[in-house]
Formats: sequence, structure tokens, C-alpha cells
Amino acid sequence: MNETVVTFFSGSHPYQVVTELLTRYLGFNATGLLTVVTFFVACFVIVNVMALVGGLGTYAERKISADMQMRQGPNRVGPFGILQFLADGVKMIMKEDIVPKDSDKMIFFIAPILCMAGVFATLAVLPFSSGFTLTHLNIGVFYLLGVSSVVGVGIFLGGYSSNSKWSMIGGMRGASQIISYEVPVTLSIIAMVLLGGGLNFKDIVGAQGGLPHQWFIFHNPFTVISFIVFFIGALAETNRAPFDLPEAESELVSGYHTEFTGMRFAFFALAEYVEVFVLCGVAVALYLGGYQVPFELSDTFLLHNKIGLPLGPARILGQLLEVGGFVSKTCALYYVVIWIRWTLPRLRVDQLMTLCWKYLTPIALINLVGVAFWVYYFDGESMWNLIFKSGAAAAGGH
Amino acid sequence: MFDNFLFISSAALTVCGALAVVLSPNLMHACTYLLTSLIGVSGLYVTLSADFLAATQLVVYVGGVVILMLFAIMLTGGNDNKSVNKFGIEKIAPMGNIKTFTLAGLSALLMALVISKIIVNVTKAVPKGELPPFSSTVEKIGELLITDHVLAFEISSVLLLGALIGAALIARPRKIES
Amino acid sequence: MEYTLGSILPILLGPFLAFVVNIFIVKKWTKLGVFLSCFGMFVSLFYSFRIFKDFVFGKYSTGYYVHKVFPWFDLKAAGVSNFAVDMGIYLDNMSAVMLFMVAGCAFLIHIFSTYYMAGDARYGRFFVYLSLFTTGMLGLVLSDNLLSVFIFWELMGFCSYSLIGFYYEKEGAGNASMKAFMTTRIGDVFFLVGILAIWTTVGSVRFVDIYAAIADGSFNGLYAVGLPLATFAALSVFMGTIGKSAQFPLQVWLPDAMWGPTPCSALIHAATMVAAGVYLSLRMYPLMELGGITTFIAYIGAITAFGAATIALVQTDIKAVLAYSTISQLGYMVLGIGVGAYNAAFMHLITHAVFKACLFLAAGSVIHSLHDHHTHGHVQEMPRMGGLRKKMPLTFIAMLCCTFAIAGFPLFSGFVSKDRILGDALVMATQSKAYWIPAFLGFTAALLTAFYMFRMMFLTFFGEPRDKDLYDHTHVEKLSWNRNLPLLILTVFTLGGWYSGHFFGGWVKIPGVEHKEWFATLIEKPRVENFKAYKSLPFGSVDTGADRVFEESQFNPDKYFTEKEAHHVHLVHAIGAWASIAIALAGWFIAFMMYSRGAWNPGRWVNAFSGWYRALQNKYYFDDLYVKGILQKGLLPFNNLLSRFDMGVFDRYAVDGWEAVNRFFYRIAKWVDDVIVDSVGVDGTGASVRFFNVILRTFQNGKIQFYFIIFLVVMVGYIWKLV
Amino acid sequence: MITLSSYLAISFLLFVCGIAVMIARKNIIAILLGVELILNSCAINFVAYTRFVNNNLDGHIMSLFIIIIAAAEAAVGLAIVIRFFQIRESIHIDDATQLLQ
Repeated sequence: MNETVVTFFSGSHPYQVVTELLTRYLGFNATGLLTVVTFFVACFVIVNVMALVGGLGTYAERKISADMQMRQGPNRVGPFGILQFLADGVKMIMKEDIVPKDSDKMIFFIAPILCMAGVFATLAVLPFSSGFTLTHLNIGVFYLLGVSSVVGVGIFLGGYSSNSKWSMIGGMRGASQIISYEVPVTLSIIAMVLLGGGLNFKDIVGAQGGLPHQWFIFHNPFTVISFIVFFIGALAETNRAPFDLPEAESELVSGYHTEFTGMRFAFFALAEYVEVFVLCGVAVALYLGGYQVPFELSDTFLLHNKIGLPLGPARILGQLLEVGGFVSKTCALYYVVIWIRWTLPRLRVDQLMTLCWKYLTPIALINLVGVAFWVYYFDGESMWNLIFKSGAAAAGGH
Repeated sequence: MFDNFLFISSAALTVCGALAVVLSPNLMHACTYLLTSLIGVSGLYVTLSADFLAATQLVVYVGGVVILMLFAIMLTGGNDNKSVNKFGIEKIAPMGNIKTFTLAGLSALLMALVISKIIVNVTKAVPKGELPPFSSTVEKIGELLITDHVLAFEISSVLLLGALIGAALIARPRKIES
Repeated sequence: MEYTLGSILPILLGPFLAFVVNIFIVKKWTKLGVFLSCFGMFVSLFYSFRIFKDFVFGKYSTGYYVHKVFPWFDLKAAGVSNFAVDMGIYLDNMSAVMLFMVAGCAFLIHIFSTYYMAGDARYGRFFVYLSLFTTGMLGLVLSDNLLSVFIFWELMGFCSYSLIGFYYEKEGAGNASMKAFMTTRIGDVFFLVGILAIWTTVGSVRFVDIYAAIADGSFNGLYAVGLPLATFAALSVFMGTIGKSAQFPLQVWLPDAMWGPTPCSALIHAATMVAAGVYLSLRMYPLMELGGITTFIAYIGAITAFGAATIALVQTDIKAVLAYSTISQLGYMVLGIGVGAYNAAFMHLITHAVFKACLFLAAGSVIHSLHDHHTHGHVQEMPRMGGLRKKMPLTFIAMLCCTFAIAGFPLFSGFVSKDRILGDALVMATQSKAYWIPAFLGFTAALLTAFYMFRMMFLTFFGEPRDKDLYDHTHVEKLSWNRNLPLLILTVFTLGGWYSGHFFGGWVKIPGVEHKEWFATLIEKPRVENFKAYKSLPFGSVDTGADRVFEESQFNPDKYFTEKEAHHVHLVHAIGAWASIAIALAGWFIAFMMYSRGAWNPGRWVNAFSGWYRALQNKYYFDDLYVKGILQKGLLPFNNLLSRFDMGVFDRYAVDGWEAVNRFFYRIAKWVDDVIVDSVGVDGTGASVRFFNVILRTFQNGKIQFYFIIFLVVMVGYIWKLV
Repeated sequence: MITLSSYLAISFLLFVCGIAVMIARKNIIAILLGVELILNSCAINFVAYTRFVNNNLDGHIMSLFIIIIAAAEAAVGLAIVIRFFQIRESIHIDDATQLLQ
């Protein structure tokens, strides 16, 4: 019932040929097998690419911060030090896996996996493009919210299981911060769901356009506020500065992952970077037009009929254009996140909670009502449309 | 086949989690097992074509209830080594002993007897032929919530507000006069 | 004028609210409290004057009245059908005049008290009592029934008691207050009996109902204690008058009442309270007439007037002279009732109130200025005075005018009122031989009155000062608003013209002034037949009198006489008047010769009548008679006998025997209680409760899991049964 | 073959486990875990009957309300537990046998 990456591929000629060949060769209907294989391959690709993205995130962070602080940053491994993250990864794997003596062994083992699993499960619905998405789940946004909350449990359990005061405080801070900021974030997202007309990312992205005036962020005044609230909430949910209290190095050594070493620590770090990427992607999908390309360049019909490309390459090219649009916007947001991290000072815990419960939550609530009002009163039209219409009416048009 | 696979894995997760909750001697572990059990239930919902419920289960239980439980365990467990409180009672209550488990087993057995007596009739019933295909339930649940079940919906909102305020009021530390 | 509650009740509420507020504030803010009392009195005077003006100058009709009633309590709901008491306000010409007199005198005496009582340790408390007393007196005048009259009557009795004993640190004052209270109580008991007698007959104690009952003949043929009921009731009510107005034989309290402060004597024991008894008798005059006790009343009055006057002859205390003169004058009023001079008796009540209040205030002024530096007390003894007219000329003028009035000199009010009583007494004497003695005693008392009053004047104000030291220390009087002004205002009203309508007896006409015998016109005996169709209004209603038409009354003293009778009456009145003038002059002359000229030595008379003199000094031995005779010989042995009976017989046999019986039953009851009730009942209940408690406690042990198991078991049972 | 019975069996197991937890544990929070298990077993039953017996989604609504109530119950219950711990310094269930203190 949901469109998946298999749906996309099964529409293509080679896939059908392969299916028939396999069926004939194996002696039973190979559709299911091929589906599983396709999913597996797709997941494999995405997970590895995202792991790469997470690694590149550390590199980007270091490089950008160095740039801001007039330093060089990593510059020895590979050109411009770009392979630094691989070296770091190798180092992580080679390190001794230390488990504290009085720690809760089982949970100490589970916690990084939970973090990692929660983050990577969200990738299932992240809309890279209209075709190259694992699944356009009909409750995509909701699913994403649910799965990403597993990360909170992971952080909490990690903090608890280390049997260390720093970790404990960091874990508790992280969990409370995550479940608190989930409220304004969810309320902001619901406003966008109202505009998009569905929980499916495809619906929401499809309701937008490639050009900025078609994006939801500029749809009406409330959505701008909604975006700001969402972005602040996302920063807090991912424990990024200025909300990086769970791992505040000046107070808590390194927060909830103080006692973790080696790959366990790498899991936490990776989960964090990937989560930032995911939330930036969600922000792009919800507010910044998602994978939409300007002037509908990615349209298969346009590429195939007008430009004259053959059907297969036309589809692939369209999808690649969409992925490019999506990733570029996401990276731009990613840059903003890093920029904020190295610019703003850290908040205190009480300021953090005050900001959430006394400012963001009421603003998000009122904002939700405002968006609903806009949808009801202006029939969901964006303000640019209204301005154009009134201008046209003033000019004597219909 | 995929449905069967999903069902079996979810059911295994659920039942094993539940049994682990019963048998685990560590409260924190029990809570973690509960988490797995709840995720398994979410998977069962998916096999029952209840997509919205599955997501709700994840959001509410994993994101809310379990974290609350963990918090409560953490806040009540304490880190100090004193095992006895000022009233002379163990701070961390035991997770049960042979006596209690015997009682629990007997009770469970009793319940099992009765419930199986009910379920037997159900299993004898002729299964329906074709199950309806999976379809999105979000829109239908939304419609039902604001048409047929609007009163329950509103009441539950009041209930949640009451629970929110009540919980905040109860757990708020009071100033001890001294 | 509209008669609403707002136009009548302030009369009562002014002093009453002043009293209530003063109770709380007068100790701390004395000056404010005193001002409040005077202001309350002024409010009362203002509203009284409005009513007086409307009745006398506006309506000018004998029949006009205002009657407002509200039910006080009604036991109909409790099953008693004929027990309902209405309270109300009854205003007629008599009430209106009386109200104005009471309020006016009380106001002036309040003012004077601020002079007389200033500096006293209990200055504020005095005004509290004054306000309460004035409330009582005004309430009595406004009352429409005997019960509320009685209530206010007792209220005044209490105030009188308190004010006589105002200087309670003096032993005499305390005893005097007790004496006054106990003596008047004798009369009050009879009064209450009279009220009950009327109640049982009429079923109501309202004046108008009593009048209507008299007109109906409800009193005919009923008897109580061997007397016709009307006679019994009238006698009982008249006993109240005897007590309150200090008539023979209960006159003994009034001279002792002079222990109180002089303004209180002026207000209570001269002007108002003692006059209330006469007022009551006047109100109940139809009953007295029906009961046929008028002759008795006349004798009582005449004896009182004469006896008190004789005692006054030998008194040396200035206030005592005035006290006996008051008793004597009250005797005149009662005599007037007895001889049917209704109008004259009431007029004498008013005129006497004015000049006697003035006399007392003047006496107070004298006493207050005579300060003995050896005893640090005020001097009341006339032998130590003399020649004071140079020191206090204004007081002298006031006192002289009042003396003229009381002595019955022409142009003054006493002549107008007292001599009408004497004239009527003479008329009655010509008609019935029984009245010769009262008439004779009346005229003799008039001679004595003139004598002792001028004796007092000469001893006080004329001649040479007999106590030089005292005289020299006395300050010369200066005109002050609170000392002399009340005196002078009262002095103005000692002129007879205010009451008779013409200042010079009708011989000299003042141009432009209409001469009206308003007093004689408006005040007349209640005509009981008129009250069969009287009309009362609800308490809160507005009465303008517009629904009832009253003709303006014309002065016609002869309307109840035939022409021949009228001629006779006029002749006798003329003789009486000339005789009065002659008697007054004679009294003055004797006093002048004795005390001013010194030509006749009073000591000779004393020696000649030494037995009588001693009797007079001892007030005819009345006090001795009461104390030694009645109390010690009569009541004390009787009381001893009763107490012996009580102790010896009743206590020993009845009380102790009953105790023995009770003790016996108590033992039985105790055994039953201990063994049966306590052991079996109470302890058994406790034990059974404890037994079940043990069972239930095992179930309710607070362990939630235990409850849960029980719940499960029960639920399993249900399901097993149902499925 | 997945039928209604298989879901009922799972729900039944969950329910029995919940009851066992509720009775066996002496820790208040552990008892709350048992309560959650029982609530979930009920919710599964509702959804399963919706799927296999009738298709009108009322069972889903019911499960939704169960989840809501479970959330409210957890919030209030844990608040009470924490308050109780502040007062008694214990979360032993047998410590909570008195109404006062």
C-alpha cells in the first residue's frame, strides 16, 4: 500500500526481466525474494552512505570550526585532510573496549545499539527523492517521531549503565531534554502536516515546489515561526550546542558517553551526527521544499519527451537531480547547525527548560492554531498566491 | 511469508520480553525488557494493519512511559549505599522471592485456567476466509475520533490535562519546615 | 403633618441611641458622649415640638389622635387563641403636650447638668442614666397600652434607683436608693395585678380597648376579691400611682431620693417620673370613675398635700423643702383627679413640672456655688445661707418667679392650675359633704405652701449672711449659657398666660394677640363612647388624618352643665380664686413677718407646739412605723416562722425522706447498670466488635497485592460461573 | 497460519505475565510494569478482534484510549511513587499499608 524503493524499481524494464529470469531459473515466483534482496541492498547502501555522511560530519565540523577560529583544522590525511575521519574510525576500532567494573554490563552493551538503531530506523522514511526512498510510509512523520525517541532511551541507559556521576547526570539531562523538546517539535510538525494534508512525507513534499516561494517555510507568517521553533527544538533534541548540556565538557567531562570507548563511543558519535543530518533532512522536507527541483527539471516526462532522453536514464537522472536538491539543502542546514555550535554559548539547565516550556511550547501551540486558521480561512493558499491574486484583481484581472 | 516472519519475530519479542520482565531480578533490566516487549507489541500492531496504533505505541511508550519509568527507578533507587531507610525498611524493594513467585504462579495458573476456558470457544470458531488487504487507517481513525468518539476524545484530553497537572503537583518537592 | 415612623420614632430613638453609643464611648471620650446625649435630647425636642405644634396650633381638635399598632407577639400559632399583644404609639392632645414638656425639661436639665456635674468623677455615667431615663419617660408617654407603660415605668424605676444611689460611696445614698426602689415596687405589684385584672376582662390592655370596654359595660357585674372588678382594677392601678407619685402612705421614699444629684432630682423626682403616676391615673380616669373611687382619690390627694406641706414647714435643708413641696403638689394633682378636675390636674402637672424643675435647678445652682472649705462638700442647709441675692441675682430672679408660681400668686402658672383644682374641689364640696374635708385641707395646704416657700426664699436670699465665711467665698454669679439659660427659659414659662391663653386674666387685652384657652379646650376627659369606633393604623403606615374629619374645637367650659349649674360653678370658682389670692398673700405675710422682719419669733411657735414639731421633724413617724412596726414586728417574725417551717419540717421530712427513697432506687439502678448494662451490653458489644475486627483486620491489611489476589479469585469465580 | 487465536495466545501470555509481575514483585515500580503489560495485552485483543472479526476500527479507537490512559496512569503513578519515596525513603509495596504517613 505504500510506495517503496521496490515500487520504483519494479516499474523499470530491467527489474522485470531479472524477475522473470530468476523465476524461471529458481522454479518459484521470485518476486518476494527479489523484493527482499532489493530492500537489503537499498538499506545497505543507505546505511553505509549515512555512516559516511556521519564521518564526513565530524570532518566538516572540525574543518568549519577551524575556519571560524582562524585555524587550519585537519589537513594531513588525504587532500585537505578529508580522510581524517577514516583514520579516526580505524583508531576507534583498534582501541581497547573498556567496560567499567561496576557497570551494568547488559545495558552498557545495549545502550549504544539503541541509540544507533533509533537513528538509523528513521532513515527508512527520510525522503531523499521521490523514488530513492526506502518507503513513503503513510504515517511517515509519526513513525519518525516514534523511532527517534528510542535515541532518548539509549542516551539515558548509557548514562545509567556507566555507573559514573558524570554519565548519570548527562544521561538524565539528555533524556529530560529530549522528551521536553519533543513537545514543541511535534507541535511544529503537526502544523506542517496540516498544510501538507497527510503524515506521508511524499504528500508534504509534494505540496511544495522547487522555488523558495513555494516552500512551506514562506507559505504564511506562521510557518516561519514554526520553522524557527522546529529548528531550535531539533538542535536541542540532537544535543547540539547551544543545548549540548548532556555532554557539556566543561561540567560533565563528556556527559553520558564518558565511560564509553572504542566502537561503543563511535556508535554514540555516529548516531549524533547522523541524527543531525536526519533532522536537517526532515526540516528540509517539511519546510524547504524537500527534494523538489526548481522548474520541475526532475520530471520524467519533461526529460523523456522534451529533452529526448530514453525512459530509463530519464527516470534515474530525475531521481538523482532530486537527491542532489535534497542533499544540498540539507548540507546547507547542516552548515548552519555547525555554525551555531561554534558561535553561541551554552545555556544553563533551568534556562533550557524555561525556554522549552515557557516560550517554545506556548508559541508552537498558538502557531498551530494560527496555521489551522490560515488553512481554514484562506483555503490553504500561500500568502504569495494571495498577494498575486489581489494584485491581479487590482489590475483588473479575475 | 514476510507477514509470518514479522508476526513470529514480533510475537517472540513480545512474549520473551514479558517473560523476562517477570523473571528478571534487576528492575532496570526488567524495564529494558519491557521496552522490547512494547516494541514487539508495536510490531504486532503492524501485522494487524494498525499502522497508526503502532506508531502511537512507539511514541507514547518508548518515548514517554519507559523513559518515565527509568527516571522513577533512578530517582527512587538512589546512589548511596545505605540499603535501609530511616524507618528501618529496605530502600530498594526486593524483586520478589520464592514465596511471592509461588503465589504469583498459582494466581497466574488460576487466571490461565479461566481464560483458556474462554479462549477455547474462540479457537473452535470457524475462521473467516479472506482477510481485508492492508490499508491506511489514519484517516478513518481521525474521522472516528471527531465523529463517533468525539466525547471520549474530549474527555481523554481532559484526563491527560488532569494527569499532567496532578503529576506535577504531586511530585513537586515541598519545602520541609525546619 | 404626616405621621410616619420617621416623624415619631426619633423622639424615642434620639436619647436611646445616645444611650447605646454612650455606654461604649463615654468613659474614653466623655465630652463627645455628653454632647451626644444633649444632641439626642435636642433631636427628641425638635420632633416633639413638631407634634406639639401640629396638635395644638394645627389640628386644634379634642378628638384628634394618631394610633399606630404592630403585633408584638401572637401565640395563635402555639395554640393559644386569645394571647396576642400589640404594641403601638398613641398620640392625642395630652400626649403631645406631655411630650413637649418632657422633652423640653429634659433638654434644659441636660444642659444644666453639663454645668452642675462637670468635674464629677462619674460625669459621663450620669448622662448615660439621663439618656436612658428620658427614653423611658418618652416611651411611656408614647405608649398605647398598659403593658408597655409598665415596661417603661420599670425602666424609669431602675434609672431612679441608679441616680439616687449615684454617689454610692455615701451610705445614705445607697440606702435611699434601696428604699426608693423597694417602696415603689409595692405600688408596682398592685399595678401589675391591675393590668392582669383588666387583661382578663377586656383581653387587651390598650387604652382605647379599655375605654371601649367601659363604654360597652364589660366591667359591669364582675367581681374580684369581693370588690366589683372595675373598683378592684382602678384601685390596683391607683396603687401604682401612689407608689410612683409618692402619695400617702407610700410617700416616704421621695425625701430620701434627694440624695441623688440635683439635676436628677429636678428631672426625675420633680418634673417627669413622679408625674408619670398622675399621668397614668389621668389616662385611666374613666376606670377610676367607673370604679367609684374618686372620693378615695380625693382624700388621698388632700391628705398628701396637707401632710407634706406641714412637714415642709420645719425642714432646714433646701432640697428637702422642695421634696416635700413636690409631694404636696402631687397631692394637689391627685386631689384634682379625685374632684374631677381632669383638665386642671393635667395643667397642674405641666405647670408644676416647669416651675418645680426650675426650683430644683435654682437650688442646684445655689448649692453648687456654696462650697464648704472645711468639709469639702456642698452646703444645702438654709440656716447657713442668707443674703445670697446679691451674689446670684439671676438665680434669685428665677427662684422668686417660681415661688410666686407655686404659691399661687396671680399672673403665674400656679395660680392658673392649682386654683382651678381648688375651685373644682370647692364646687364638689358644695355638692357633696364628703368633699368638704379635701377642699378644706387643700386650701390649708395652699396657705402652708405659700408660707414655707417664702420662708425658704427669705432664709436663702434675704437678710444678712449667717455664715460669713461661706458667703465670702461664694463667687458672684455671671451669666453662663449652661447655668442660667435653662433657669431663665423655665422662668419664662412660669407665667400663667402660656397656659391660660391670657396673661392678665382676660382684663387686659394685648392687641394683635388672639387669646385662646387652648389648654382647657384641648384637654378633656376621654369620652368613652367615642372609642367604640376608633381607628388604628399599621405601624409603618402614614397617617395624615385626611381620612378623618375633625372639627376645630371651641372653648365652652359650660357645655356639660345646665345654665343654673354653670352659674353656680362660676360663682364658686370666683370665690375660690379670691380665696386663693388671699391665702397666698397671707402665707407670704406670715413668712415675711417671721423671717424677714423678725417680728414674730418662730421659736415661740416651736415651743408652743413642741409635740407637733417633733412629729413633723420625724415626718409623722412614718419611717419608724414602717421599719419598726411593719418590718420588725410583722414581717420578721413571720419570716422566721416560715424559715423554721422550711428547715424543720420541709427539709427534714420531705427533702431528706425523698433523698432516702432516691438512694434506695439508686442502689438498684447501679446494680442493674454495672452488671447488666456495662458487663453484658457494653463490654459484650466491645468484645464482639473486637472478635470480628480480628477477622476483618486480616483481610484489610493494606497490602495491595493481597487485595489483588482476592480480587482475582473472586473474578475467577464469577467468570467460571458465567462462562 | 496467523489467526485470531495466535494473537489471543500472545495477549493471554502477556496478561498472565502482567499478573505474575503484579503479584510477585515487592517493588512499586515493578508493579507498574506489570500494569503496563496487562494494558498492552488488552489493547492487542481489541486490535486483533478488529482485524479478524469486524472491520469498523472501533477496536483501534479503544486501544488508542488504552494507550492514553496508560500514559496518564504512568505519569500520575510514578509521581505518587516519587512523592512516596520522598516521604518514606522506600518503594517497598508493603511499606504503603497505612493511610497516614
